[in-house]
Amino acid sequence: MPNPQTFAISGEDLEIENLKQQLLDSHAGALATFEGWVRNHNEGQAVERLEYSSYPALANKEGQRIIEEAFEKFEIDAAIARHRVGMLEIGGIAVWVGVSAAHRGAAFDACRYIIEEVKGRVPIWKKEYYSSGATDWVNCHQET
Amino acid sequence: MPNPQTFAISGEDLEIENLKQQLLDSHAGALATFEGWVRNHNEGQAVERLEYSSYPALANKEGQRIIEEAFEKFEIDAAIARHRVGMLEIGGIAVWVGVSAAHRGAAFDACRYIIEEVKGRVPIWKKEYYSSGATDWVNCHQET
Amino acid sequence: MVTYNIQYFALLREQRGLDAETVESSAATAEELYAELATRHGFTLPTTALKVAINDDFSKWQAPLSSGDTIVFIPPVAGG
Amino acid sequence: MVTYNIQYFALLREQRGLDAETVESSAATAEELYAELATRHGFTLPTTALKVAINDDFSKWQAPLSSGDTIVFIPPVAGG
Repeated sequence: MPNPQTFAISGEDLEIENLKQQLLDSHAGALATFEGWVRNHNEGQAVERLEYSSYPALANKEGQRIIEEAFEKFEIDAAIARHRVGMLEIGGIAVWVGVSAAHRGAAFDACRYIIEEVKGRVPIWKKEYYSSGATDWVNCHQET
Repeated sequence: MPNPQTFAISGEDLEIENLKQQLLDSHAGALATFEGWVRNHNEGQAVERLEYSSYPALANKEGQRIIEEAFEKFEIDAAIARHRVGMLEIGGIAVWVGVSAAHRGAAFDACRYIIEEVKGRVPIWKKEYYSSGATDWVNCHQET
Repeated sequence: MVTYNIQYFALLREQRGLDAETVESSAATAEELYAELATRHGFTLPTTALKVAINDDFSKWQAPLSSGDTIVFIPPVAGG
Repeated sequence: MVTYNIQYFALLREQRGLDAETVESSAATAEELYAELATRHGFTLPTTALKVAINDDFSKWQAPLSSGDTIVFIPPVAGG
């Protein structure tokens, strides 16, 4: 069963080795992980850094729901997801998901499910700072 | 392009942080990894430890081919795979695959492709040592 | 007229220039409330691009509001 | 009679009690060679469960052998 620490928004750098240790379990044979790093470009523009922000109360609740769904859908032993907020430089780790399971198929499927759903549903926003000096809220281009 | 170090059989513990660093590249936004650990049971028997052995000349060649195939099939930036040989205790890391890409779909697909193909094609064998004192070469039960 | 607590995030926070405010409104639903605030503050995002949360849970735009509710209009998410 | 170098791995190594040996044989293909060795040493795996490598590359069972070739019979793999 997921515990309350499975999903969290973090204002500090993610300590991935530490998170991985939490997934170690002698029953598990497979660990699938996903890391998202800040890229130096997006849609042709040179990105200098990124700022992530969140609506913490709902983000943590929704992230937790996603982990619970992963436990319902896939035969997994443990899952952890962390999303960084604050200012991040190029190469910084924005998101980490790790899933352990007895079999690799379930570990991959659940890991991918979690990152897809986190990206699609959890209220986290990304502001890009370009080399040109401009900034942009990603995905917010629609006009009324 | 893959370099000669992308696939290797290793007689020593895998240094995963070090391998991950090799995949860091400011162009990449996504890293998918897979780790296989020694489980404490298999098909109902309590496993004490495992011994992996390989046919090194062909294992390295076939592993390298698999990585090259992953580069042909998926839009990835870098890929590394390592398989441990020798005696491993419960919880020991037997195999590690990491793939970085601009987009997460390609990273997941390639990571999964590599581990599936390594398990299916690379001449590596596993001998299980059970709590009962018995041993068994996994997958070698067919009789002439 | 009833009182609503509004929290702003991301682009809406930038366009409003505030993290949060308390407003008096006769809006009965989140949809009506957003229309009112968008006109007043020049928000650029249409409701079709937004989601809404009432008291820290996702909600329908047409759900009736109660005085004292905390309402958050959620711009398109972009985590990861 | 020609000379072949045989390397053994995993279960076959255990059943043969040797890592490698040089054999004299009239077998013209890997299939014939395995049949001969399986009879002599009591190997339990059928060729349908094995693959074969000649000079460190996967090969067909019916490929003709040359004197001095290194042949490896590959038990079912079980990496990961």
